[in-house]
Amino acid sequence: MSEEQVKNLEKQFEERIARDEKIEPKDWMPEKYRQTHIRQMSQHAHSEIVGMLPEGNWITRAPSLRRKVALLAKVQDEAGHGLYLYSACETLGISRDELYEQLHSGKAKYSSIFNYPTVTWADMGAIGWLVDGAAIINQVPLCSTSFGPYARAMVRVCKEESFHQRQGYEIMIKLANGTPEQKDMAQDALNRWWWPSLMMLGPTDAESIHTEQSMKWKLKRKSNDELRQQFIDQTVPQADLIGLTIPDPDLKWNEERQSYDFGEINWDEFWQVVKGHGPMNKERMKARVGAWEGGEWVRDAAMAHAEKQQERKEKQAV
Amino acid sequence: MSEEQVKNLEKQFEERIARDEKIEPKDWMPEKYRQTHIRQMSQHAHSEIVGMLPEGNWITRAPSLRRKVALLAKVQDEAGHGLYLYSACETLGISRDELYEQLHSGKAKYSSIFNYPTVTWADMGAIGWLVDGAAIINQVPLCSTSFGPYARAMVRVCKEESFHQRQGYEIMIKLANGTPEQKDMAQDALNRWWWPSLMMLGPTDAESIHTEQSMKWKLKRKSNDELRQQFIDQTVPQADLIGLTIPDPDLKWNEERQSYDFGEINWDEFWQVVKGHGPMNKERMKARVGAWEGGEWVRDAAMAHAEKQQERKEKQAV
Amino acid sequence: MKDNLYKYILGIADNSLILGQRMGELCGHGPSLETDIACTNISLDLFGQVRSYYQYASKIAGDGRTEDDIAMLRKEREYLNVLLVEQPNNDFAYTMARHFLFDVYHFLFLTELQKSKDLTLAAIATKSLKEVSYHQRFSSDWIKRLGDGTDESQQKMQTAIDFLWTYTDELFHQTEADKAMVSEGIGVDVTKLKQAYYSKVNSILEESTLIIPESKYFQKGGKQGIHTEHMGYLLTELQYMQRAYPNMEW
Amino acid sequence: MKDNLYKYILGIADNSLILGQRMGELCGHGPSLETDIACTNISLDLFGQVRSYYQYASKIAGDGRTEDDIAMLRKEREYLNVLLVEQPNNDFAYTMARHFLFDVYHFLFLTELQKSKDLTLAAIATKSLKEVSYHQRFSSDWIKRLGDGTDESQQKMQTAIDFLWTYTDELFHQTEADKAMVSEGIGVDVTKLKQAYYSKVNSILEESTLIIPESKYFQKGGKQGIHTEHMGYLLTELQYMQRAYPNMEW
Repeated sequence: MSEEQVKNLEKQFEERIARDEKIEPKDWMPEKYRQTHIRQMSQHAHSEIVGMLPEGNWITRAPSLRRKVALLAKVQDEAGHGLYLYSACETLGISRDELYEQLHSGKAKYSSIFNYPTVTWADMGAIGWLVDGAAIINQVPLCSTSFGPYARAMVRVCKEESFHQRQGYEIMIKLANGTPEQKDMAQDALNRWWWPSLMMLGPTDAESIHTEQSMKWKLKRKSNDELRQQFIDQTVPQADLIGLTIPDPDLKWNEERQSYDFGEINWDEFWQVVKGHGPMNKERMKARVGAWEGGEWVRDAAMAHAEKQQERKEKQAV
Repeated sequence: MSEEQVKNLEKQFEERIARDEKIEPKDWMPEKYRQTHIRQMSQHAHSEIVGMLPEGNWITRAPSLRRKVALLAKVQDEAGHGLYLYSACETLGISRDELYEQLHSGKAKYSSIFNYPTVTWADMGAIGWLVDGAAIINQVPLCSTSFGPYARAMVRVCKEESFHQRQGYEIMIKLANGTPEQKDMAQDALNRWWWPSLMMLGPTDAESIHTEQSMKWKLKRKSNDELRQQFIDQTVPQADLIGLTIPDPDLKWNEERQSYDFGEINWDEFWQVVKGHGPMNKERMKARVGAWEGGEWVRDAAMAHAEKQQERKEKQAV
Repeated sequence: MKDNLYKYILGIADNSLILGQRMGELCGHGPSLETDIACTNISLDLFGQVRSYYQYASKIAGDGRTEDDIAMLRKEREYLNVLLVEQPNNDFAYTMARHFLFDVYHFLFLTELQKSKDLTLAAIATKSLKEVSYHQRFSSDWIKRLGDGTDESQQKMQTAIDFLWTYTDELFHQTEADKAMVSEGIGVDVTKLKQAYYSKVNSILEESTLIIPESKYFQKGGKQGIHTEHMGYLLTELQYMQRAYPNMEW
Repeated sequence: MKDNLYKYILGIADNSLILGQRMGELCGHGPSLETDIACTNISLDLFGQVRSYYQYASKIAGDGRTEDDIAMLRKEREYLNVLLVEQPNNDFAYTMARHFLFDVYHFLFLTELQKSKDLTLAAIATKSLKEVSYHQRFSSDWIKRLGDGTDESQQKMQTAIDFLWTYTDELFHQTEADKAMVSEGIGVDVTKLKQAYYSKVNSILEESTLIIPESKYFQKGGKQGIHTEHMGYLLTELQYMQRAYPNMEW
């Protein structure tokens, strides 16, 4: 293709997006669009999969059968999200094995929040309430992103996430209204998850890359700082409602902005965790790589069995 | 050596034993004596080592620090017994590796009692009281057996075992005098360990092999049935004293014999367990073989390191 | 009667509880995302069943104990599950073999339990049967895949089947509560399921090119609350929160 | 003062408790009978120390809680051990590396604690020091054997050291209780041990032909009761009997 032809295609492509048309896998797209989507969608998929671990940590110890069932269902949903996000990636011509390889080698990232340990049962509440809460704020705009498979996956993901978020908040309500020990447990979880949740919404705009292009492709509609403010403004009243205290002495309602002012985020910690030195980075990768390598003989067997079955069928057909 | 010379040596050998002289590793001995001692001492050693597992099972869950310390010390003693019994075997020209190989392949036996699971904390009491109790009855006569290293090892073993036995009984006393739950736990343990402990003293005399020869070599002084009777007569009053009931409806004091009559032993169960089909046979072997195979690289490294050190020393000497 | 019914329900429920707990351990650690989802789903089904049973048991007991009290606050010696379901997830072959050997029984059992005169139990059975039918398909498929897969997988599956085989016979042991409930037309006579069980199991093993074990010796004890040494550790986790924070709501 | 002393004792005791528990897990599963005996012995030493500390803590608290209550009935967030000691026995290299990295600290710490104005602590330190001197020799020897052994053992030991290294820095963090006790002449200023620690550790690693890790990033949290996910499981076992059978004597 001549350079001009490419330019022309690119123009048409950008116009389609501007008209809010969906891009489908078979459509022509710029290589950078493809790569950016693989990167973002797989990062999202990996986050779902790695995100199963901190919650999976409490399945065997859930305090009641009802909570155990709900937690299992939630973790299953996350695996499901992972599954259709990987599928969406695969429509762009990359295999699941390649995606796993990127995760396991550290080339691909996943949400840093999952590198914190789940220390008490209340963390199941805090994760649902705060982490899923922040995730929704990140993801809702993606329901109308330009790439069709991603947008459609996001509609389903957001619906389920919002259920998880309510479920998490409900755990916190129960604890906050419980015995003093339970209330302490809830407050402690909020203390530990608050700042990492704020960091989840990404580096400050000043340090954020990819933003302009992403805006154009509708991969992003608001800046990280705007999303963070939205999250805070939404969450603080929820904490107030159940009598928990946000662990930020600088947090204050700003009448003028009609928004909360808040304290400084420890970006050193953020970058330490992103770079692989968070409390649980090594353990998370060990668990994922361990599952993958330990399961190789199983996948090989399934493949071998399928081939044998196929051969038998063919022989019978002869 | 001529046949006559051998006969002569054998005669002298038997006379030495009859005079209560100790046979030492460097002394001449009939091959069968050597083999019998390797078999019995290694079986004894293996029993100590495998016997660490059912008790080891409660170390992390011991109910108090005092009990945890005592249990650790006991298990350590058992490892120590294993160690000097293996050493005694080695004096007869067999290596520890060969002995392990016999254990792991199932060629060598160990006491069947260790193929029962330790289900509750009270089992730590019952094992000390009953299993060590029965072991002592088996072993005390061995303190004056003919083979010197075995006899000397047994003196030490018996001293420690008798400490363990008291310690076990003391656990039972505490439980029997405790809450109803604790008393139930103690009774339940006695119910489960009583019959296996009786079986520990070996098959009935009618089915027992090796006995005559063993008597001559002082490897045995009383028959299995005599030892069993001794164990029962000694243990029943101990149970009475702390208000526990021996789980045998046929148990009755026989005024004439000045001994207890007791019910029939389920020898089918005995043979099932001896043949490797007890509740924990597979698990015990899996644990031992797993430790051995899993530790191979460690032992190899230790060897390699020692060789390197040796080489360095030699080089320096040059 | 009440006491026997209560014990009878526990005998059923505890199997699903302990098996569900074992499956729950795997979450996020399975050999593929699809198996992770399936195992989590199976665990979920089992805990769902468990809740119905214990809620009913709680009603029968009528002493104020809730489903959670019954599930999580008994002593080890009071759990009545068969030894099979408490066996650990040594590897995926063990996990699937354990499940398969239980599923075939579970399916036959629930099919009969549907006819119980006790309408609550019959209703739980009917609801559960659909789920268990899927479990059985899932685990049977994996027996076939691993049995008739690679040499390595075949060997691993054979090892698992051989190991777990000795725990199958206990499924067909009748307890006192069983006998009482059978005579009331409430319980299932498990002794009558044995033939259909081994016939089904054997046919799948054969199809999977696996050798049917020939052991004459079997293990038992679970139904009397005498468990293997694995059970205690499973319970430390299952019960931790209820023990550490007694009498609280979650 | 009382509160700080109590916390200070727990900070010391919890390290030995959790490490002792980890060593106790290995009983009967070590690579050789000799190491089994040594590991059991070390566990025994540690629990012995633990009892002295908690008995003293119990006296200081003066609220009727016994050594066992303090050892086994706290919530996870109330255990103050460093993260290092709770790391699991992944393999024998991890076990020995964890022990070594703690022993070198432990030895330096107790040497200083002997000079404490608190005579009980000083006496426990003196008694423990003999034991810990043996622990340090034992674990150092294994670092050398495995580091300078075969290629496989060297690689395993290097992996273990690399993994555990990030938990070493926390040993030298001062808590509020630390500061208060240092100012009273009771506590040890751990910040002053750091140099001697790394100098000793590094020299052993070098002698063992191992690479000294160069991480700039370290983990912390244990001293504030924020533990890794391994801790919860360790506690389910440690606490099981005390939780399941409350207020009983054993």
